[in-house]
Amino acid sequence: MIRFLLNRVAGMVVVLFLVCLFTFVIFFVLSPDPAVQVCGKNCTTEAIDQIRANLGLDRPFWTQFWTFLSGLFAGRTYGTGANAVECAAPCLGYSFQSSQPVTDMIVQRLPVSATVAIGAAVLWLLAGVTAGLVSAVREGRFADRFIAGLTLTGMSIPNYVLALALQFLLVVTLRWLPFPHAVPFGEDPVQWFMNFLMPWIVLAIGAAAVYTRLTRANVIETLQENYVRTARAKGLGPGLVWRRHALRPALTPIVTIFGMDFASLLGGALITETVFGLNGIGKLAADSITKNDQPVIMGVTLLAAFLVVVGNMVVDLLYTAIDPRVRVGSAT
Amino acid sequence: MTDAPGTLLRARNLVKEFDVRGGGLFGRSARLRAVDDVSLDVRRGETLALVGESGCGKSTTARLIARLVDTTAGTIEFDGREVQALTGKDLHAFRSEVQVVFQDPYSSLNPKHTVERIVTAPLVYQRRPIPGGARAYTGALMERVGLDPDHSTRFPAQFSGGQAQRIGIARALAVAPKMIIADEAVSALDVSVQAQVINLLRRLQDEEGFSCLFIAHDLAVVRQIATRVAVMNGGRIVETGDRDQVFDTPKDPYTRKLLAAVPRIRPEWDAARRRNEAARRAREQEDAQR
Amino acid sequence: TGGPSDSTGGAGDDPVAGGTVHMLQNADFSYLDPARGFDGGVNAFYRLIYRGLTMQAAGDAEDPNAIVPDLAESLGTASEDGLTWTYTLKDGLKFDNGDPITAAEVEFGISRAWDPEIGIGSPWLKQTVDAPEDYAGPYQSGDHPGIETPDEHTIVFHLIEPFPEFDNVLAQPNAVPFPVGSGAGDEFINDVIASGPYTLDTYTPGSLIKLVRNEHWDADTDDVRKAYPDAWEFEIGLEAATIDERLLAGQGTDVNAIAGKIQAATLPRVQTPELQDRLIASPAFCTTYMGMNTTKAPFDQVEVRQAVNYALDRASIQTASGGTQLADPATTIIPTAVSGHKDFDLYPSEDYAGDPAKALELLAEVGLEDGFSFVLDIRAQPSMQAQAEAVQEALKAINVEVELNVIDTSTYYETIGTPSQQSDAAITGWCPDWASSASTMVPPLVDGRLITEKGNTNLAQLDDAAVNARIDEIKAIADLAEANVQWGEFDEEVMALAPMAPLVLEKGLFLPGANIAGYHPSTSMTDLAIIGLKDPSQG
Amino acid sequence: MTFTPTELEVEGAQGGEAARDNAPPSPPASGRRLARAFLKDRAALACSVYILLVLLMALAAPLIVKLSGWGPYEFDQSAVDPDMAGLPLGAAGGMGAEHWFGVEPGSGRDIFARIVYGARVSMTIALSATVLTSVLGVVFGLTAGYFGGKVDMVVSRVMEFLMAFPALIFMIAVLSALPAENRQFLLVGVISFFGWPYLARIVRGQTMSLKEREFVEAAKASGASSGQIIFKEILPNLASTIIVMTTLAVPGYVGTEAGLSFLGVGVVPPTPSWGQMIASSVPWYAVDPAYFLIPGACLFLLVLSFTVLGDRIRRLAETGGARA
Amino acid sequence: MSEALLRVRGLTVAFPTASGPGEVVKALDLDLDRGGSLGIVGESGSGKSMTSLAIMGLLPKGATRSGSIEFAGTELTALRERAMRAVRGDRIAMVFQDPLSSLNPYYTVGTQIAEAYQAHRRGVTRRQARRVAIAAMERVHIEDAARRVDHYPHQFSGGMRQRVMIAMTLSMEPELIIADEPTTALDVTVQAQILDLLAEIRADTGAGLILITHDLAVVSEVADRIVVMRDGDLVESGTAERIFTDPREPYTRMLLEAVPRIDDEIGLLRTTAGEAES
Ligand SMILES: Nc1ncnc2c1ncn2[C@@H]1O[C@H](COP(=O)(O)OP(=O)(O)OP(=O)(O)O)[C@@H](O)[C@H]1O
Ligand SMILES: Nc1ncnc2c1ncn2[C@@H]1O[C@H](COP(=O)(O)OP(=O)(O)OP(=O)(O)O)[C@@H](O)[C@H]1O
Ligand SMILES: [Mg+2]
Ligand SMILES: [Mg+2]
Repeated sequence: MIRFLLNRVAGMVVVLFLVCLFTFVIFFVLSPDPAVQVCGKNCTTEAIDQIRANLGLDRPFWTQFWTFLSGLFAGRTYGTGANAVECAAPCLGYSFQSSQPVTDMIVQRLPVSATVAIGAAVLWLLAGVTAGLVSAVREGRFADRFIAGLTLTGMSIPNYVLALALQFLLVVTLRWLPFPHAVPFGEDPVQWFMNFLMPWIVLAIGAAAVYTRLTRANVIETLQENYVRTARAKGLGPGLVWRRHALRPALTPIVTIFGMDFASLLGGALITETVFGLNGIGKLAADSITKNDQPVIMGVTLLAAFLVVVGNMVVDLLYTAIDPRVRVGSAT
Repeated sequence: MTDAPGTLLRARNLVKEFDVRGGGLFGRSARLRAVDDVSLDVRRGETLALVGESGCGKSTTARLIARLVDTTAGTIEFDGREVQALTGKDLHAFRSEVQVVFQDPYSSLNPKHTVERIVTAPLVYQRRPIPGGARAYTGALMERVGLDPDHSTRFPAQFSGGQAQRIGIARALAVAPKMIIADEAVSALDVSVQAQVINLLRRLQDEEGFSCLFIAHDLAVVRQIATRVAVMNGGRIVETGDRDQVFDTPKDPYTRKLLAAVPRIRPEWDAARRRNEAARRAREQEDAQR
Repeated sequence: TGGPSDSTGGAGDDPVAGGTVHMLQNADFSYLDPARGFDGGVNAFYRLIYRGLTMQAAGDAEDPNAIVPDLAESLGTASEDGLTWTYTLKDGLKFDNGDPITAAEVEFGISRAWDPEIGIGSPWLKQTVDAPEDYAGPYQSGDHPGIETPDEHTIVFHLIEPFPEFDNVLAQPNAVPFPVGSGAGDEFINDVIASGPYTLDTYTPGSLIKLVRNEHWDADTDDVRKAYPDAWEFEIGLEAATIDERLLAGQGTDVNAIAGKIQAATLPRVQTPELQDRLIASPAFCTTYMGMNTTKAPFDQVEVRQAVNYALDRASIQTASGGTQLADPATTIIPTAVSGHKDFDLYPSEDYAGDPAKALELLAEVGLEDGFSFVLDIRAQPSMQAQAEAVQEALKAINVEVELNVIDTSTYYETIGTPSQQSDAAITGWCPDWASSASTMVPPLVDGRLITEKGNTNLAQLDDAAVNARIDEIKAIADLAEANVQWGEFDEEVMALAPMAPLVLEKGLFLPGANIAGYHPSTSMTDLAIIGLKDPSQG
Repeated sequence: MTFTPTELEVEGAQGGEAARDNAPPSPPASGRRLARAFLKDRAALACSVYILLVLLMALAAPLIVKLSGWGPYEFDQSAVDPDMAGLPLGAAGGMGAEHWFGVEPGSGRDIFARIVYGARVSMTIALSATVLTSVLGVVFGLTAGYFGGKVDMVVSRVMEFLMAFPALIFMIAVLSALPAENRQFLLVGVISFFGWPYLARIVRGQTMSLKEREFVEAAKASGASSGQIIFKEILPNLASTIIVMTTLAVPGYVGTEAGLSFLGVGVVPPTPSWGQMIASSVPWYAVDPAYFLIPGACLFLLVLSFTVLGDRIRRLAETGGARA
Repeated sequence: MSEALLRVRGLTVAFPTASGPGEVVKALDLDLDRGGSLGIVGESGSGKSMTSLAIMGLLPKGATRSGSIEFAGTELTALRERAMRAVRGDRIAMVFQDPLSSLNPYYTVGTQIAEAYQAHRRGVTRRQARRVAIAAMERVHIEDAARRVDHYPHQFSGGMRQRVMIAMTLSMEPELIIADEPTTALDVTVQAQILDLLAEIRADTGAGLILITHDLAVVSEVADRIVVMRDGDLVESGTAERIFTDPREPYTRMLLEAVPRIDDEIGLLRTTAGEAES
């Protein structure tokens, strides 16, 4: 088990390192000089040089990369003298445009993204798995075909089209829901729920469609398994057979995908958050791209990658808990 | 059967270890010894049967000999050449001299290839001309294994298990091999089909004179086809000997256990049946004569 | 206070004290530090928190472009030679922590503009106040040698050269007091020290800013700011469409909401009498123009530039910019609402639809009647793309092929402001730094001596001796009114050379919430300091 | 494109595969029978017709536009109301004999012509990206799956890395930073760069289980080289997977292109693309719904058609046309 | 002993095919006495499994069955699904061919044995069910049953898995055990053990047994009566002794001939198909 963990962590570190390096290289090559941005509209060449030196931008690539990496673990200081700014570990960089460490900016927005992601995930899991199960046990009948039609539609609506359409319908025309703006749960739970309902739905629909299909396919496949026949031969009722013997094994591959999907959602539902004006990490990314706030884009990219990689690992671990056949550490 | 005396294949002290699990940086390199110090000889024209329970290393031994996997230790000499050292042209030559027939006919035939393509594949891969053209050559081969030559453009799935296994044999024969390794070639087949395939193999062996390494776990079948028998258990060969010696006077306790477990129809029933059969035949003959 | 007010009343109702005004906006403020931020949106915001020696008059003043005293008792007094300006502080000025504001704080705050990393906002202080080459702000170089504080109430500025409009420079957002020693590094963001009527309560970057009253602000010392509401909430990060929808709907607290210009697409929806009542228009202070790079062929030929000016279909560009209610065709550099504007049209056409025939004649003179092609830099922003497409379409009529080079918003100005990266032409807007004068309107666009490697504003890269001399001549005129007349003349002279093609003047339409009063918007800076609610109990 | 089974799942699938191997494989469905089954499937037929229509539209855009009378870039100031922010005159966004699908607010450009030309962009980008990802995915998937060991580790890590990457954020950041010229190539490149691991992963998994099949060993025993085994023995067995995956990938890429154009980093104006049209229609959705609905519906139907088609093809491939 | 436990008359199983319903079991008659054992033999695809599944009412989707199945006086074909569920597992139990795929890999064997027990005994606590499971495992000679009850199927060897399957049927004390090729996947040595175990169980409980296999030698060791099937048809039935000593049908004779015997003379093997071996 320990060995498996170590291996997994090692693989994760490699991937994260690659992500860091790649991101760094790309932004190093592509981005306009950050010093120019710090310098503002009316800037002189000398001032730029000064800023470059202060930020260490004049140093060779590998030195800068190393500084960045070590900043992740040990924190770092930007600039010198009175204008030096502290960036505590884990330092993902410092946004000179909003005068804040990137880590702080991300942490501030994490709650919104987490709310969006968790709500959407709950919704799509519930809807997807239920619809998939119904569809599978009613294979070929009306319910199945109806659900199939829904899922194909759900998969085909681009989420920004859906977001706009929903907003137009539910908020502008019918006025059932308020314009989304994040209200803390503690302040007004009802408002909170109404505000997040649309983003949840928008994010959940596409994924729910995918999960429905996946659940359906998996359940249909497990229903063919010999052990399901065994369960029926034991005289178990259909409820038990479906729930215990067909659904549980069918869900295992879904868990693997779920980890990744959820993690990447946590890392930013860029379009949905932008359309609904929710200040999550996706919105942060979108805003930073518009402002070309390179440290933030990098930070968010790294965070999102980190989440996915960690999500993947958690899934692998979960997998061993869910599927007894995968006995890590012991040869089977 | 004995017109080409001498040893065709000589394997000495074969060892094969597999890495189980492992991989990654911290993987424990546990090794599983699938074949442990196996030595065997196959003489020209004879059939050596390799028996033993599932997982004892029979297939691995066969794959070592066919050079489908590399040995961990030991030497294999085929027709005087060191198999492990072969490369390039020599390896191609070896590939045409040793052919394998696998257990599951469907799995060993590419489902997306036609019979013609399957049967001529060895020649194509070895960049050898196909005598008389692919169609004619395939037709001839199919006839030899008892298949309808008109079916050469069919896919494996369009054949029954027994027929599919014949395609596998035809492929092996395409390069006129000196030795055929039949790895559980009949285990997956129904009794009656099994008999057909065994008869076919035996007939072909008579005609072509190739040697055969016949792997099986059904002792009754083995007895029908083997010249000599090697019994494997846990990666080792526990007993080797002429067929009759192994079946009649097994030396190793494991061989004895194996023999004892074989389910059999009560001999007295069989005897009675034979008597009844004979009587019936006699009666029928009488009727016919009448 | 207050009591129920007439809820059907229009903008004429008077604001009363109390309540919270909500500002809905798409983008976050650039910087909360006035030494860094310098754009219309944030300048208006600074007005609530920071005070300077002088300031622009209230939005409802007779001349809202005028400069009036703020912390200073009166406008500055210049010495004979115009090189020394002296100001006297009022009594009883305090920061939000109760500390008094004295000359030292004013000097300290102003000298922050010289810090290379902080002082990236308005450039005017650095351009006018005398300082040694190597002065790098108070944190690194200490006291500012060009500013004197003989006593607690007196501040003396030494200028590089005479600058009659120096009061305007001190009305810039970066000319505000700061407690001595404060505001370095990242200390600033955690504790904004306000001098104005409000101070920061909550700041969630990109999403929310809450302002509450600064208890130490004394209304008696402030003639301009009314500070009616008790609090401000800036809701940031909303989609433009959402903002308009909320304003249209006016639900809940949105009756107390204000926002920037409405989108063009919203215009057809404000046609009900009730909404028309709320709608407030503001004139344009900026000109949207297409600069033509005179260093590149064929724009090095004046005939070509004139031909482009003739050929442009300003009516379709106007429609692309939101139609007649949101834009006027521009034929001058100085917008109508800016002092010094002179009405002229050197390249007339019927209904502003362009005169391709005349343009082709001009092109024929230089043998380009078969057309040419050029690359036009534009910003990745819908309205500017629409304008560019209209330009592109109009120039097809004179066989000119326009290739659009879309540049991301964030790097746009940097790219076109770098002559080595700039293409043949670019579309952008230009506003005066203060609306009272054209002196900051035309010269930066045409003064050949201002062409720099980076941050260049003279997109045409016009370097004409006569033009340069004329600039110096007008700048030397001490009488501001006379100078403004001259700037208008100058505008026409420049347009004869056609280094650019003015396109449109983009006006603003605003839709404040029904409960908002005292709203006097402007496309350059809306005066937030005089806005209030009609009825604080609503919303 | 969220199908991202992890390694363990692939291993699990292998185990399952082995158990199912005993069943005799169904005969490869004959092309003619599949075609017949396909023709009987009305939904699939409708989808193909729509896709063909869009393809035809894309190919014959200049011709079609000649017929309709308005080019995609032509302004028609007489069709919009300058006093109303350039709102199209007339009902339903200015639809009529002159402008079949109405006009764009502000400029008065013909929406029909822009839809027709937009189809060009959408199809070109989606199809090229599909071809590129398929080639990359198949080659890397096959290589990693077949050779295993170090090769597999490297390829898998790269795939893991690419899949971990927040592709959308990254695409936007990169596209907005890169110069606008050759945007279409860039789009294809960037989409493919992040897209191939999804196919590769599946191809790799299947290759890993296929290479355990005895026919691979038989080929080896017949003297086949690795290249021959990969491309002659294994690849044909992946055909249906690849076909299905690619048909399912096309709608994804159509959507991605539209999404990127929606976010303003797609095709360069004035070139129309459906995503760009939807994006510019956003502010107008309340006053000129047709402007939003037409490209929205075209895009939705295209994605739906490809999805349904992919779905049907998958089912046909699985059942061998036995059930339509 | 002579009381009929199972009486099948005219059992027909059909699958819909492109060309009308295809019958895979055709008008089959079977009889089994209480405590008796019946062997069903036939080559692959002859309809053996479909027969057993038809009795259990577990035919795959799309299959239709007709005819009469009378079990201990009850007509099973007339029972509703709910009533049939009460019969399944409790009174008729089934052991399937592939023990690994027939056990759910996600649950411990104990859970799976207990589950059957709980399904048929109302109000049984988990603990009781577990004790039953352990007892059943002990009865099939799994050593250390109390510990192994918490293991997962993959942690057992093939033979032990098959024992678990048998233990599952045992816990309910069924009147009839149907074993569909219970030893096909196993080695000869293990096969012998399982056959012994089945015989032992039968002797203990007096349950009836239907043993389905294609291996004639195996039935000869276990069954009293034998039914030979081919292509869904019943070819011949009778006591084991009669079938083995005096097969009347040519097909049965050929089948018997084709079985390779360990003590046969060496020579050309006989085949059923009798196709020309050119
Ligand atoms: N590629 C491999 N990696 C790891 N272990 C292997 C590999 N191939 C075979 N083994 C192991 O080697 C041992 C011998 O396997 P082999 O296939 O030779 O047995 P066998 O006698 O042919 O059995 P069977 O009768 O089931 O075919 C088994 O324990 C098997 O699990
Ligand atoms: N789901 C199904 N749909 C259509 N035909 C089926 C289905 N299941 C089985 N069959 C057919 O029914 C016939 C009888 O199958 P069955 O499984 O009973 O054979 P069997 O005698 O048990 O063979 P084996 O020894 O291979 O298990 C076969 O011809 C088979 O093809
Ligand atoms: Mg083997
Ligand atoms: Mg069966």
